[in-house]
Amino acid sequence: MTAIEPWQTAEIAGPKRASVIIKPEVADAMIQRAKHPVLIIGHLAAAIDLDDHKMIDYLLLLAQKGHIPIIGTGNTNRELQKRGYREGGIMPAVDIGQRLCDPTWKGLDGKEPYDLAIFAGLPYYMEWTILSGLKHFAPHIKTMTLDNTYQPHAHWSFANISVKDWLENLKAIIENLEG
Amino acid sequence: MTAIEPWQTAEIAGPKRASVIIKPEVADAMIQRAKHPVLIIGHLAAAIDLDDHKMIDYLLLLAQKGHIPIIGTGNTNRELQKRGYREGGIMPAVDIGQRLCDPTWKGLDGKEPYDLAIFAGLPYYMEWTILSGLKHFAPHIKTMTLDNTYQPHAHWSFANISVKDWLENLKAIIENLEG
Amino acid sequence: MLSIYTTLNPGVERLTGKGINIRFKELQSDIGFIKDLELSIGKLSEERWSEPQGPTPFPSIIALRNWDRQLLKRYPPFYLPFCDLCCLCTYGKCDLTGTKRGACGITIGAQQSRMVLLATCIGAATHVSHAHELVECAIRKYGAGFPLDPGGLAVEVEAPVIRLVCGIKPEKLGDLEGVLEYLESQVTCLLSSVHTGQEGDNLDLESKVLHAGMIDQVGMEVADIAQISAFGYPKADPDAPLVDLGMATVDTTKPVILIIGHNVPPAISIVDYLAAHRLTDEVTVTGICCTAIDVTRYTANAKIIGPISWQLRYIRSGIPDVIVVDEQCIRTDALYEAEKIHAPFIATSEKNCMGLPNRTQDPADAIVRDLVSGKMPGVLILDPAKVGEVTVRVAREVAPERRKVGSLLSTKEIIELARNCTQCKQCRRACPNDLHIPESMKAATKGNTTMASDMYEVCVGCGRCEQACPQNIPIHTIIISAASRTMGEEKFRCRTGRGAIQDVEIRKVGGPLVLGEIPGVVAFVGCANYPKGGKEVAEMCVEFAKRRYIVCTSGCSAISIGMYRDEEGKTPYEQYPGSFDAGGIVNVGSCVANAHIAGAAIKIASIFARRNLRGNYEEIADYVYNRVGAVGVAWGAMSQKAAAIASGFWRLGIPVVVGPHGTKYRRMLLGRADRDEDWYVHDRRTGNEVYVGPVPEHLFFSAETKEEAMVMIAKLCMRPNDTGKGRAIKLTHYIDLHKRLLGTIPDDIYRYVRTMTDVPITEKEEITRQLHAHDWVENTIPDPTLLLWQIKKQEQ
Amino acid sequence: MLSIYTTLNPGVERLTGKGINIRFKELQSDIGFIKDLELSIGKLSEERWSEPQGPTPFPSIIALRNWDRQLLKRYPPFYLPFCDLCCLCTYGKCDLTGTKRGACGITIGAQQSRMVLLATCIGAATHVSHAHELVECAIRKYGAGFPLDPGGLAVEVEAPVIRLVCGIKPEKLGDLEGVLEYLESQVTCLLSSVHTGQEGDNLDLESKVLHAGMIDQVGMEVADIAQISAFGYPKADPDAPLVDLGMATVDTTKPVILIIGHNVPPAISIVDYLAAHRLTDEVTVTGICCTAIDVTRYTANAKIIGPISWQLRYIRSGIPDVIVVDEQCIRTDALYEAEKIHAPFIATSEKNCMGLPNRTQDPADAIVRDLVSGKMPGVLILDPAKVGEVTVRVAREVAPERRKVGSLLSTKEIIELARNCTQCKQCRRACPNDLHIPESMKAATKGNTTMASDMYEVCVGCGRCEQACPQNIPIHTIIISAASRTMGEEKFRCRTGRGAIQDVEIRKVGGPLVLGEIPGVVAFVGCANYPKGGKEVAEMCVEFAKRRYIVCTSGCSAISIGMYRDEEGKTPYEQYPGSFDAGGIVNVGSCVANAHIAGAAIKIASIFARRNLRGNYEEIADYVYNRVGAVGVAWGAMSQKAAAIASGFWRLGIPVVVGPHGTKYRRMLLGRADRDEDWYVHDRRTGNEVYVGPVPEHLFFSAETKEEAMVMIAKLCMRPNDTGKGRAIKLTHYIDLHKRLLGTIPDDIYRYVRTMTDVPITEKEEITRQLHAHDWVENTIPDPTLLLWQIKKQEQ
Ligand code: SF4
Ligand code: SF4
Ligand code: SF4
Ligand code: SF4
Ligand code: SF4
Ligand code: SF4
Ligand code: SF4
Ligand code: SF4
Repeated sequence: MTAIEPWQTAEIAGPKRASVIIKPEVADAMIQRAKHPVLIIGHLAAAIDLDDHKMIDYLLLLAQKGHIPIIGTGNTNRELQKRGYREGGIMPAVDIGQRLCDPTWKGLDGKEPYDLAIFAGLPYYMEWTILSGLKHFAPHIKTMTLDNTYQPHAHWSFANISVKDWLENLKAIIENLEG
Repeated sequence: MTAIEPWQTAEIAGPKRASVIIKPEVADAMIQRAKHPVLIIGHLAAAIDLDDHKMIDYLLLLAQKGHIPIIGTGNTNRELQKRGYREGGIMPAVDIGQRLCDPTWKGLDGKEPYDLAIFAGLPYYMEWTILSGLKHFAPHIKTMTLDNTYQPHAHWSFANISVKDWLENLKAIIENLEG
Repeated sequence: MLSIYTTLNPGVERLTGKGINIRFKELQSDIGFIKDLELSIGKLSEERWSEPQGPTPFPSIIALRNWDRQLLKRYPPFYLPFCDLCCLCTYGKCDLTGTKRGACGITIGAQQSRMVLLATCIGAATHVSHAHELVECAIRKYGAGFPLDPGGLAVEVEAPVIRLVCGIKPEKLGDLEGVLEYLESQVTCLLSSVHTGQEGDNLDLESKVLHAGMIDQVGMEVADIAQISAFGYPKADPDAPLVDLGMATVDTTKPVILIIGHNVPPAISIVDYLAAHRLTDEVTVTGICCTAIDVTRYTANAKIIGPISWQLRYIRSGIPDVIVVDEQCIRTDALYEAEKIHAPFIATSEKNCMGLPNRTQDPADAIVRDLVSGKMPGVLILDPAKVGEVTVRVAREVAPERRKVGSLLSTKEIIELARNCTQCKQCRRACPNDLHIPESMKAATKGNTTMASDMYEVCVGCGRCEQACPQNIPIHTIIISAASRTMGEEKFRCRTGRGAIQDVEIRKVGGPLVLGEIPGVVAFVGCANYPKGGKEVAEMCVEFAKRRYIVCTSGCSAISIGMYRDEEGKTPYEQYPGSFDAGGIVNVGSCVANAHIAGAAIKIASIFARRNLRGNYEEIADYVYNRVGAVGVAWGAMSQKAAAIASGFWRLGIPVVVGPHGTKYRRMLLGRADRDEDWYVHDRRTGNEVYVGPVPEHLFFSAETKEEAMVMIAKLCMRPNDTGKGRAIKLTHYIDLHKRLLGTIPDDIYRYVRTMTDVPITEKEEITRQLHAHDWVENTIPDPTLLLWQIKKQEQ
Repeated sequence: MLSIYTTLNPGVERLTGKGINIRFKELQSDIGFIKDLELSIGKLSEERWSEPQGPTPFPSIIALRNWDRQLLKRYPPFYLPFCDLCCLCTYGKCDLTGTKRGACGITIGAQQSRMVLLATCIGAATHVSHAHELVECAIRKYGAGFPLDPGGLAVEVEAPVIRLVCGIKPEKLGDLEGVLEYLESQVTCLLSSVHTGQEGDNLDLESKVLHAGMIDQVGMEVADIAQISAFGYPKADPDAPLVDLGMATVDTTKPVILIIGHNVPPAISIVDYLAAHRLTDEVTVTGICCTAIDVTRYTANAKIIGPISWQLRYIRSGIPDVIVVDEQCIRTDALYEAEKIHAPFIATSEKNCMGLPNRTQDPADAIVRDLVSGKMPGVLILDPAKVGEVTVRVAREVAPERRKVGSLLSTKEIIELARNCTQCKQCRRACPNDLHIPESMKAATKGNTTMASDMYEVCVGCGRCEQACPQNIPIHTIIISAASRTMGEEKFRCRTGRGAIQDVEIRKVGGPLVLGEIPGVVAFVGCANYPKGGKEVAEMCVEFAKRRYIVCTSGCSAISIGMYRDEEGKTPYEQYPGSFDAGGIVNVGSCVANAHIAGAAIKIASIFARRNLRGNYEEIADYVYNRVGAVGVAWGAMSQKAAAIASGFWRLGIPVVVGPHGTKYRRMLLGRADRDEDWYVHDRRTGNEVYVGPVPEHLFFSAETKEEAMVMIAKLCMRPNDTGKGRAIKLTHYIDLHKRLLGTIPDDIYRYVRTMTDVPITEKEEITRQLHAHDWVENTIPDPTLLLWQIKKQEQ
């Protein structure tokens, strides 16, 4: 049961808590079901080692394979730029949180409201608080996190899993998207 | 997962939560391992129907089979008397909670400190708060509840189970004690 | 402290609250030039009040720390952490499980005490700020020189709590302002102690809780003596009028106004407007919660509907045509509920604006128009006079149209709705009292609404079931609809708040009480978060009145007590007199009137025992603690105010019993009857240490059931000072209740028998056996005190 | 309101705070008999202060509700619920998930706002009660007539916040008491609104938060001008002395005293005692947190050790021989930590007694004996003078014996202890900054302590890792031991608090600031709950100073800024001047000195723009909001005080940026740049509605990283009133930072360009492209205001 506790011990959520992504297919299904998903990448994605790469590299792959627009928070955009990715939107995390609560907001691309917000790479507690805001105030949108820590306020989250499992899952998710 | 949520939805506990008694043997093992257990029966035990009997009847059976002293809280003692059980100690629930926090307290029978406190039949929220007190302030004592609702602050608790499952479990526990 | 020397703008050098002293070095003013004027005005009041000043007038937050420590040594907190975490600052959340400390170093125990301090600060702030409003309002109307007169001729000791705590004797409305300043500075200072990285010792936090409670008690006294004086409420009148209570007392053919809250001026202004326009008989004024009680203290024409928990059901009944809320204990969804029955809504307090547009400055005509037309569902009006006019006019205009449309359902509708139930149990899991809602829904689908209607009495009207239901079944509405017959029979009489206790009453009962011959004072106070309905409070009340205890009551409890009838169809208020005497049921009034109950205990020390009150808190509390067998019972205590009220009683040495929900107050203050060493007092006469037994055993106790509570109440009335005769009487009640309710003779009687004269005759044999079994030896009955200096005083 | 008419004991009829008026009907006193005396003293101050009274002197809790609503309309709360539940009363816990209401009817949004109000009330209470202590202490020492003089000759507008809010002009210490009364009544009233069943509208709760913030700001000003005046701190001195900062500045061969907290009198008494006994050079006085800053304002001999987060590490270093704590931000386990290094402990505040015996009344000899002998690990002494003597004597007596024994570990010991690690990760999961402790333990077992020592800088010293470790590994001690070299190099210089800003400085920068030519005022304030160490604050500070913003700082942030060196080994304070001017780094002082930053903004309106201040809050806030490009940055905001300070800035129209932990403050106040309709102002001259773009875009913003913060700070400095030149300068910084830190030119420049003169030359091409892409049309630059009545004023 430990694995599906909040990663930061004390960040207990209330009665409504995230479902665990027990296998990559779950995440893929969500992504594929979404009409207008968005991937929100925090600055830690560029700091966390995954294999020989950084977490952000896998997220980029995911976004490209899944045709998911990216919004970089913090100073993430700089890392995206470094990697030659130029279409990234830039927006602070709290701003995105606020915008997503507005069901009429058409997204950074102005197309249509996002229906799935995928978070990754934000500081745990900040992602926790923002997902809390969305849980309560954005019933029209599904949320998912791809960090390897359990985020109780998301709709779907990994449990607290090892880096090894994480990497495997991420790879599988990316792979499945191709199919 | 719902079954191991607090019965009263909002009574969320912190990081340390009860293990679930998944089968009667678990409870029996605890009872048999205890040198000086005590069974604390709240007033609801005489109000709750179990089969053709009341919950308190099964608890009495359990106490007798397991040679466990009983303390009746609230007005439980009156019900014990009615059933011809005269050895019951009488003590308000908060008083027991407080006494149990004192590792030198030798119990109502003056024998030796209780090492296992089994709770049943208190109002859910009151049992919750008292078990919370014990969780934090009585590390020397194990706590168990035999209600059919999950009590996160105990060491062992049933999940939220149906009356049917509950009855089966109680019967099995009592039976095993005999063996 | 500001209240000691209040220095103001240029010219005024210094101005002290007690023994006032004003010096001007030089003063050029309209009327002339003054140089080196020194006015010492203190003398004036000294002359009229010869009582010498005690050691702690206007005590600082730790001035009574030693006394607190005495109490807390006997009754250390037993913690029942309500959350394992702390979330008060951005270092958090912190996990405080077991021995873990938070990021600021705090422990789980201290954290619980800190939360209690926070709650009591909120409670005290609420009463103090309420008192401030009342005093201000009264001064605006009558001037600061208006005399305080809470008791007419019957009361000489007029403001016992203020005298005791502040060491001053307020005589005019204006005198209360200095008291309020002091209270506000204390609330601020106490609240500051809650800050991250301030007080971290659990007992020091508890001492501050007690201080907050005392401050709260002063605040309540300020509020109630101000309103009694200004609005001409019954003045310590045992025969305060009986008034209508209950929904069924309302004539639904007339326009009906509903007032909810605590701060009475808007309600009074409504009553005045009606009177001025000869409309008193045309429009009915009804109230819920303390404003209800207070408006009936102003006019017996007004009707009390019920306690706090009656809000949803009364609004949904559709009876009220206009809803006026002032402050405290108001459902935050009242506006939303009002909209559903198309009742215009008027908020009247800065503290509770409810998001409404502030129309205070607008002409009444315009406001009435907007409310009647429905252009605005509600408004904020901060001028009580305008509230009076607007409310009455709107009520009269909308009533014919509204035709009392509510949300009640027919049985057919109930069945229909109940069919949507999936038996998911979310409702029951959300219900504070774990009511069997799913089961009752199942029954309802079969046309059986008895289970639903049975819940009416035990439902606290919180609405959480509805919030939880995924099928959006209007559960609470179903319950009240199923019980519409019961609702239709809610027709009772309640004695309105009499205010203070007369000196002559104190004189009469002082002796018997202190000697133990009147077995005790039991005060049923506080909110309506009952585990099994309000009936239990009424039953307890009647039981103790029958046993000729002095029963006091206030607030929501006083209302619940009135909603009960004996076999003859009489309510307790109709059956028992309102006098502060054995067998009386004394409704002092609204929540703030609680101060009079504390005041009565204090006055016993002053009037009966002739102890000095003035600034002499510790001695008086010690007196009350050791001699006055009083117990507070807050069976449905819910709020932060209730927490503060209880704390005020504790510091005065009066134990408080709460219902099972009271365990959520995060800790109990329990004694250890089994530890003999805890129960010694000093004998004032001899200086000896004398074992007196665990009396009173607890300071703050949560009972699981009514039965447990009653036995404990009887037990907690014992005091070291009881005479043999008194103790025997008290033990008789204790034993009798124990036998009846718990089935046996208690096994701890031996702890309460000091000499054989203590033994009640009825159970002599059994008790003697107990005494033998416990190697009992006879002991002396001391002149008890916890205070070392009280002995020294005798020695001198 | 009490502060309007304060009526006291018999004789004094009425006494008003502003325009004092005393009437005696009859007065018999020692010095004679007076009949019908009427003193009108108000005139005196009127004469000296010709400024007309504004509309809202001593505003009630809703007097500025309309202004608040204006702000909240643009910046509605974005809630980040920190808990899904409410546990404030015994109806609870209530589940407030989504749209569920609690048993009192409250919603999750309102509950968050209520918790914020609770926090800001605690914060405001803390400052107000601190101010109360300081004023009282100063009056005790110097009398109520002692003149207030926070700025010497350089400051004419001396108490801008008090003038603005209260509409009075305090001239003597005693004048502050009336202000304190007002503040305490407001805190009480606001706190009351938090009670169950009071305010339930989220925006009304937020409005009350803003009121609490304003009250807090007044409280801070009272505190700081009182202490500056009484203790002779630097008076608005840009050249306030540079003082030692850092553990390595302490001469460990001497006895060392450590003072922690905020309330400086005990520390000052220590310094005075040393001076009086010619011991200044024999004993070192060191401090942590605000008392450290304030004692260096009193004497440049004292040393600052570090911000709040330095408590554990400094105590464990073993350097301090005696630890004295006063109030606020003190670890509640400080006594426990002190015991571990055998350092006697002295608590000095009623608000933080720490369970210690109160020895205030005992002779110093006895206390010293008990502390030195170790008979008592700590004592409570409430008399600052006695604290001075006892502390110094104890320090000198224990120092030789103690020999600075601390808890630091050798590398060998570290390796040994690290071996016990089971890699369970509980420590990391407990660490607020998710530091890689298990990994560093693993490395340590292999003798590599670099990972451990690397954590030193980013560790906030909370100790939660140790609390969580099932193996009881002293993790924090390991970290600081591994970093002992770094600790040994903590030797910096910090400019001590200069206090207020001079009028002449305001005159100089007022124009350039309001026109936008000085790009902004950036104030780094608040606690040390940094996500990645204090270095980030210093880096931000230097960046903006370099860019010739006016940089202000205070409290723990001011200390963190000093703990940083550039390539030349200079601290920011050594590199940048202390003047309130472009490129200056202005340390105003301790937390309460924050009021001077607000005061500077207010003074710009008064001195530069000649707007009336007196009781004229709304107009001045509107002025500041629309014209003064100021931003507060509380990168490590942790406490309830920080919440209150931020709220005070918001009400004045100054946005605040916090670090990522700031999301735990339960809600942000964010604007919607994409909603054009939100960004219209009235043109005061023409009355037209003019689109001005999202300036400032946010009122309360939590940045994820330093880089994001810096870009946002630059952006938030823009104001509608900027001239073309000013806007171009501000945009240049914004664009430049965005490019450098986020890698691109921002895509929202078009929102900030009103006319082509706004466009910075450097990026003209790209910007022009953006303008075209967004169908940009030229607009006017209005004389901006949000207040309709400001136009009317013009029309007249
Ligand atoms: S107040 Fe203390 S225990 Fe509470 S969150 Fe803050 S640091 Fe943690
Ligand atoms: S309204 Fe009544 S039935 Fe519903 S949850 Fe509340 S107490 Fe239970
Ligand atoms: S919550 Fe609604 S659907 Fe579920 S059991 Fe209760 S009434 Fe039925
Ligand atoms: S008794 Fe409780 S619920 Fe009733 S009015 Fe008083 S505080 Fe409110
Ligand atoms: S203390 Fe209350 S609000 Fe805070 S985490 Fe616990 S339940 Fe939630
Ligand atoms: S204050 Fe309201 S939401 Fe909070 S516990 Fe009480 S009833 Fe529930
Ligand atoms: S003391 Fe430092 S390492 Fe330990 S939990 Fe706190 S911040 Fe993390
Ligand atoms: S908590 Fe202790 S044992 Fe567990 S990983 Fe951290 S240091 Fe190792």
